[in-house]
Order: sequence, then C-alpha cells, then structure tokens
Amino acid sequence: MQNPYLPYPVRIDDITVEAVDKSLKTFKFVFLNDGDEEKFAYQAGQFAELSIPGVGETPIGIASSPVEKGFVKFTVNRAGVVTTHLHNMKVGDVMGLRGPLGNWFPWEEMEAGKNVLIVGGGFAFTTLRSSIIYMLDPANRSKFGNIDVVYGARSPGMLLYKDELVEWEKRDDINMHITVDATDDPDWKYNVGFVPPITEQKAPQGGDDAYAIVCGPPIMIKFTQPVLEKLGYAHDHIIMSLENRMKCGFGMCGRCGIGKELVCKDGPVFTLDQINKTPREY
Amino acid sequence: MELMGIEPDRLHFSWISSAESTKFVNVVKEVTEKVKAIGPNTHFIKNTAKVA
Amino acid sequence: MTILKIDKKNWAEGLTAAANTYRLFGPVKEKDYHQFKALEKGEMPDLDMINTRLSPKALLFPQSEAMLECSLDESRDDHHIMKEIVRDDKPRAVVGIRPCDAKSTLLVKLNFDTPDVQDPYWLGAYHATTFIGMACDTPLSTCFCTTAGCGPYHEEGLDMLVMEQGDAYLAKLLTDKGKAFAAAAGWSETADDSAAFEAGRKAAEDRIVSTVKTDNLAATDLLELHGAPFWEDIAFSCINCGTCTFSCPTCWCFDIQDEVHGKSGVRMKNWDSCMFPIFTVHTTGHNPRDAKAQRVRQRFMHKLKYFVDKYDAGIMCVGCGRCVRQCPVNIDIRRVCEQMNSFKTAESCAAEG
Amino acid sequence: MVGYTDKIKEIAGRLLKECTVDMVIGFRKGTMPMMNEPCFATTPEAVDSLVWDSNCGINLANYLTNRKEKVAVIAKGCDSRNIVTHIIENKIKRDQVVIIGVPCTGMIDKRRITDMVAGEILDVSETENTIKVKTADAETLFDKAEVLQQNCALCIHRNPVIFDEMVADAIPEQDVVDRYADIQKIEAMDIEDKWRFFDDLLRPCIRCYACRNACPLCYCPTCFVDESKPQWMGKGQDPMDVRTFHFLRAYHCAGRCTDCGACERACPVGINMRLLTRKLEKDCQEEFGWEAGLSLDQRPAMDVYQANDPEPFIK
Amino acid sequence: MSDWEPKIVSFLCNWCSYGAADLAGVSRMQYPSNIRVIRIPCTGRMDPKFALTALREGADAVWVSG
Repeated sequence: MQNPYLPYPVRIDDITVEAVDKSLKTFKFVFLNDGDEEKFAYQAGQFAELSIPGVGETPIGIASSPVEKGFVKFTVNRAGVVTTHLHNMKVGDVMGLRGPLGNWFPWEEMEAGKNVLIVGGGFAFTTLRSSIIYMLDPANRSKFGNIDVVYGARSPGMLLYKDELVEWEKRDDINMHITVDATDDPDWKYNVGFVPPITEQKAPQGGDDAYAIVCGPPIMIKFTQPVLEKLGYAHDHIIMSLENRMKCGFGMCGRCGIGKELVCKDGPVFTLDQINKTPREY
Repeated sequence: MELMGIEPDRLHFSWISSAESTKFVNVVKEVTEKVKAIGPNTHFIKNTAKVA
Repeated sequence: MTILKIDKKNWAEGLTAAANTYRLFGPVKEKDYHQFKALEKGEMPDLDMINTRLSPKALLFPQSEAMLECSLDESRDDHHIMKEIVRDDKPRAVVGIRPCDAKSTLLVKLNFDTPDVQDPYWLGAYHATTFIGMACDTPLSTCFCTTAGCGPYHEEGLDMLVMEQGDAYLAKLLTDKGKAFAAAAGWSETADDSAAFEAGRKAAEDRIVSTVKTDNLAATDLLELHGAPFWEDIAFSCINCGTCTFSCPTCWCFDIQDEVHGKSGVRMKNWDSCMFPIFTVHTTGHNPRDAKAQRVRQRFMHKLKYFVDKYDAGIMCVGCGRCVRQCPVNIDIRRVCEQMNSFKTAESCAAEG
Repeated sequence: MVGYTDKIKEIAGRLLKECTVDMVIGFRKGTMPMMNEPCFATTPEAVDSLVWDSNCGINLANYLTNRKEKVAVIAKGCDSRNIVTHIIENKIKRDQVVIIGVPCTGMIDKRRITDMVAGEILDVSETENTIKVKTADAETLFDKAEVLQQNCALCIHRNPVIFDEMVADAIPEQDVVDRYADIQKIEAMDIEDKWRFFDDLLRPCIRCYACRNACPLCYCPTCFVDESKPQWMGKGQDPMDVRTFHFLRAYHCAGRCTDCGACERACPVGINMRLLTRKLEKDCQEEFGWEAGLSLDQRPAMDVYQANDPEPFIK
Repeated sequence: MSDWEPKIVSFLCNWCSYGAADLAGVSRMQYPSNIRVIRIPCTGRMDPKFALTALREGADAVWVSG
C-alpha cells in the first residue's frame, strides 16, 4: 500500500527571486530518485505539498507545466513558518515533495476548440502560468480557440515571470493584458488599473464556447465575478481555484471542507455554480 | 516548579548590579556547585516524542 | 453462522490461550471510569461496565502517532529524507467492544479507505485487529443507537458477538477472523441457540429510551439548513473545547505536526477538532470559521448532513451518547438533530400553510 | 437555593421588559441529571426557561468576555469575583453588565455522586440541604454538605462581592479552618514522590482544553499552546508537553483564580488540576495577603510592586 | 559522576547582570564555564515558558539574574 504521507525526496536546483521585495521566490526542484518523476505526473491546475523535514508542510500550486520535463517549479510567497524556512534555504538543499494533489482545470472540455480567458491576480498566477505554457505548447495550441490573459499585480516589481510575460506579449496567438494597480514608472507600456475594470474593457465576450479561469486574492475574485457575468460567461464556465487550510492534501484530515466538498480532493478547482451550492466557508 | 517535582536547586534567581562583577563570579560558582550536587536533570527531559 | 457456547469457567483460560497469538485489548477500570487498554499477561477485561468513557478509536487511531522520521544530521547521506516508521501489525484482539463502537469503525473506514488513496497506519491496525463484541443488555438513558443506524446486538463491524446467558457466554462467529480467534482460544462447543440472540436483542432494544429522527435530513437543502436560525441558540453555551470530538468514535479529523529533538525529526499525526479555531485558520490570519457558532454548526452539519449527502450511509453517528454525557455545558446532539430534522425551509412551510 | 428560580425569573423578566439589558445569561434545565446548560434569554417570555439549582457549576463570567451589548448575568460568589477580575482587566465595562447576585450554598459534585451510586442515575432532586438520587432500582438520600464540590466545601465567599440585584438575602459565610490541607500534604512529599504524583494525576489528560476554555481567565486570542512562531510545546501526547501545558495554564491564573471549580467540572476525565491553581492561590494569600477579585479598586497582587514584597529566593 | 559538567542556562538582564559578566570578563576574572548565557533586555522579559523549554531541551538548571 503506497504511503500517501511519504514525500518524494527532491533537491533545490535553482532559486529565482520574482518580486522586488523578495517576498516571492520561484524554486526549481529535481527529483533525487529517478522513478519518482513519472509517479509525480501531474496536470496544470494541481497543487502539491512542499515538505521540509522537521518544519512542516505547505500546499502550493504547481507553477511548472506538464510539458516541461525534468523539473518541477513552485512560486512561494513568504508567509508562514514553512515558507519562511523555505525562503532561507539555498540551492542544493534536500527536502520533500508530496503530490500531485487535487483536481485540475477541465482540459478535456476546453480542448474542444474553446476560447479561454485567464484572469490572474498577484502571486496566484502560478497554476495559470502552468496552464498558459500547457496551452501554448505546439502539440496543444491547436486544440484551443483564442486565448486572452488579464494579469494584474500591485506594482511592476510584483509581476511574476516578467521575462516570460514579455515573450508571450510578442506572440500573436495569445493576447496579453498586463496591468498594475499603480506605477510611477514613465515608460510603463501596459495598462494601469485594477484587474476587474481592465477585464471589463479588454476581455472577449462570453458564450457557450468560452471559459474563464479566475485565480487571485478573494477581493479580486469578488469584483471580477459580476464583470464576467456581464460579459456573458455562464456560471459553469467560470472556473476558480480556491484556497483553504490544508494538512494531508488528499481528503482525509477533514479541515479544508466547505459543505460536502473538500477543497483539497474535490477541488481546488471548482466552477462557480459548484461554489454557489456550497456554504461560503473558505 | 517545586510542587511539580523539580528540585528547588534547579532554579536560581539573583540580583546583581553591573558593577558587582565579583558577586557575579561568586554566584556563578555557587550555582554550579549546587547543581553539581544534585546531579543531572532527569525529570523534565524530552529527548524524543514518547507517543504511540 | 456457528454459535459457540462458552462456559464462564473456561472464558478466562480461553483468553489466556488466545493471548499468545493475539495481543489482547480490553476495558480496564482506572480511577472512576473504564478505558480500553492493552491487557497484561493474564489480565482479564473488566466487563461489568456499560461503556467506556472515551471511545475505543484510540486503538486504531492513536491520539498521537509518529508516522515518519528522518535524520537532520548533515553528515549522514540520507539526511532530510523521510522514512516510514515500521508499524508492528502483529494480530491484535479487542475484547469487550460494544456493537455501536464497532459500527463506528466502519464509518471511519469510509474516510481512511477510499478507492484512490488509503491510510496505511489506520488500515494496517484495522486489518490486524479482531473485534470481539459484547452485546449490550443494559443501555444508558443517553444511548440512542437503535435510531442511529445500529443497536445493542448489531453485528456490523464485529468479528464475534458474545452474549451473556446465565453462567455461560454465547458467541456468534460472524467472520473468519472471529473463527480464527475462537480456534486460538480453544472454544469449540457449538450450540445453535440463535433464538437466544433474537430474544436478547428484542429485550435490549426495548430498553432503549431515547431516539432520534433522521428521516428528512437527506431531503432538506444543504444551504437552507446551513442558514437556519437555530444555530446561534445551540452554539451559545459551547466553550469550544475538544471533548465531544475526542470522545466521539466516528470523529476522524487529525493534524500533522513535525517535532525535532537534537538531530532527529519526527512527523506525527495527532487528533484534531473542528472546534478549535486553529483548525481552519489560514497563514494570512483569515479564518473561514472564525465565530464559535460557525464551528459548532460545522460539527453537527458534518455529522448529520454533509456525511449523509456525501457517503449516503446514514448519519455519521452511532448513538453511543458519549458527547451528550461528556459535554461540560450539556449540548445535546439529540436536541440538535431534532431541530435539524424538523427544520422547515421558507417555501416548504408556505406550501403546507 | 430552592426558591431562587422564581426570583431569578422575576428579576430577569423585569430587566428585559424595561430594556435595561439586551440579554440575560443564565442556565436552563439540562437534558441529563445533574447537568444544566448555560443559555441566554432575549425576550421576557424566554425567561421562564431559566432555572437555578445545585448543578450550576459552570462559570457564567466566561460568556462575558469582549461582549459589546448590555448584558445581565446570574452570578454566584465565585462568578462575581471573576466579573470583578474581568472588569479590572478591561474585558467588560462595569456599566455594561447588570449582575444578578445569588448567595450560593454550594454546587454538588456530579462525578462523586455517580461514583457513590450503583447503576445509572435517572433523576436527581434536591431540597434545602438534601439531595435525592433516583436510579432504576434504588433511591438514595445524601446530605448536601457531604456531596459538595471540593471548592464549594472550602468556599469562604458564598455571597456575591458585587451585585446590582440580589436573589435572596445574604447567607452566613463558612469558617473553614484549614483550606489547603491537601496542598500541604503534597508539599511535604519529597521530590521523586511529587514528580510521580503529578505524572499519575495528569496521565489521563487528552488535551481537549476544556479546563482552559471553561475558565473565564483564559481569553488570549492565541494561547501559548497554539503559537507556532516559535512553537513552545509539542502538540502530541508526550507527558512532558501535557505537563508543560497544565503548568503554564495554572501559572497564568496566579493571583486571578477564584477557585470556582469550572475547570475540574468540565474535565471529561476528571483530573483534579485545581491542585496547581490552589497552590498559587495559597502562595498569593500567604505572601501578598491577596485574594482574587474582591474589590474593584484594588490592583491584583501580580500586577503591582510593593517594596515589602517577600523575595527570599533572590540571592 | 565527577567528570559530569552541568549545563546551566542563564538569563542575564542586559543592563545589570550582563554588564557584571562583561566587567568580570574585562578584568580577566575566572569563573566556571558551565553557564550558557542568554541575554534578555530585562527580567521583565523573562517568562516561565523559557525556563520550562530550557529544562525540557536538556538544561540541568536555569538561572535568572536581573
């Protein structure tokens, strides 16, 4: 019987500081035992538990994409005991990784030529980056209609994966709308303003073949939801990734429950009408 | 602490002004002697979590 | 279904015989209440009790159990790599468990034994344990097992059901685990006295005084029940201690904690309770269930609504009455279930009115 | 305390009718013998579910912490002292609470009675100083003084020290000769016996925190047990962690505890943790001459420094 | 038992005892090396949690000096 609590040993291969105030770092992990990477096959939208022996575990969305082989990437915001300890670790340190956990974005439905709108805010852009790279992969790009991305952060320094954002900006098969809440940088080429109004101006019309994936702080989700409804996105086409306190990550310890569903096992990805059927306890 | 079963000599308090370096040295010696007299701490020790 | 007749005289030596292949557990009286404990050599389970104060779930799901260990000593080459702690899954036998507690193991099994992921610690203990149940002839006034999906002579979850008859015991062997234990104990004198079990069951069930109606829990809409007006009144007196969840046989929530001593780290699984605020608090400090009433609502909704909808196996309660007896402020699940069951949503009473 | 129930209903009804308070906190009949459930009444009609007898051992001051609205609370001697401590520690303002004082002749010890009586207790009724316990096949009569909770048997503050209304006129205080006999017995033991005594006392603890949560003195937003930065103690069942928890919980009650017995009453496994808090209460009394919560204008002993504070242990 | 050296965790108040220790060191006075010094701003910062944790982690004695 496979022990679901036992993490795969991994080594930190590379650390890149994402945010200007060093609160966000992207960690690139490499599996120590070669058989583990196949066992860790995951889909875009899933998360995993980063396990530091003697300190604890923390659930983080997988930032690398299933099409990127040989490593797994996570972007971690320094918040609690485990994440602070992780931020103090250096390349070459050994730790653990448990997963992949939870469900993923409904790729089967969306791969039928559907248009996809991605709305991201702050550091919740990790699983969205994984999705974008998955969709832009030559093998998969043809399965989707057009792809729009609205991604906002507090300031230019807080944007994640800046180099990749610039790269995607150049491509023609994806239209990027990057925004920041405010900036005093004169040559800031992109939008300025909060995500909901920018979504209202730039996002395409909804319809039964359009899906919207929304990930970000609760305040952003609260104000983006009416905008998407106005644009005609049906409730079962608005997809969200929820966050809750988690320990086991595979639906046994009972703490991440919202009504009948467990965020870690039946989620973290839910459609809006699923969420409307559960009590607001996340 | 005493009621709980920890030897009184395991806990020392003192009041030393920053000028009284001699008193400091004497108190250190006295405390060390007393602790040596009662031996290592066996009661309030937790080396591994004794659980199921 | 073979039924054995065991004379009380050779009940003790039967158990001692079984003790060399099984590690025996049973109720032992400590201070002023009974508790399930490992029985020393030759120690007999003390059966003159109605039920133990805390549930026997600690036998399969200890309050704190070390799961993984690792060395943090940099000099070793396997430092920081977690290794599973080997469990001693030698055969064990629990003698004297009541049918309601045995049924609770099946409800808890729904959580720890799901098709795609299984908990090796709980299942390892479960498969290694043989449950020797004692039929319950003198239920308490707070027992409502007959209306909570089981009963004083219920057989689900048990490997052997033992019933007292004069100066002998009648033991109904239910599973081959039960047969194996009977063989190890050397009991073999059969007696097809199923009528005695039937009569015993009838008599015991009539002595149950308190009942619980759960018929339209499943039908009521989840969100309506969640927004019902009576939660504030139910939760007022609650002091948010963990007594009800820790004494309940069907509560399975746990916490994972790491502890380091010197150069060795341990990852352990501890009981946890939805009554504690830190159960759901996020690292940012946001707590989805911040108010006391939300937490009390979560406990009863999970037991009497979410579980009913999710597993469709009745309520997540076996009616043992421990939470009623142990609650320091006497919050009574029977009264809560009554209010939840008879809760009329706005439009349904309009329809009737 | 037999006639108190009607007087309490009358006062509570009046307070609610005149809207001097938004809510009255009291007890309602429990669903089990010797148990009552704290409840709140907001309408004059709801008042007749209120009840008062010798099973109201839970401390109602616990429900006053950080309350915003105007509240009436029924308080026996020790509860009223806790309300004084609450007011001194700014957990509630004096004008915000109307105290319905109850001269208390003691609460009965549910655990001891259940232990003395064979079989399940079906009903318990009481007269002024006798308790009648009915089981399926027997009926026994106890003298109330014989089955009191230990803290009520030793209690020297049965009349509330602070009140706005009084349910009955004051009753004579008990003059208890030696209140700390059991503590002195433990203090006389040698180190090894003390250690084993507390090892045995705290072994059944299942860390459900009923003692901490039943106590009105414990209102920290994050208890030291739950702190993770740094994490002071383990969360498991290691005997040292259990002992550290009980040690520090009792330590926080030094000079504040009124010995109402709610912690011992709430404990599912019946641990007599009051031995720790009463040791501290004894020290406060002997060294600082201080008893918790007696008057609003006197600062607690642990909160103020006097030149003549005894400090024999400082070198 | 003779060669056993006790480990004493000592909480020294930054201004008084720590100053005295500093003065003792400056004037080259010899004192036993069993004490492990933890500097605290003042004995007001001292807390029973510290003493208990020290003993639990293996200290043989705790010395608080203001």
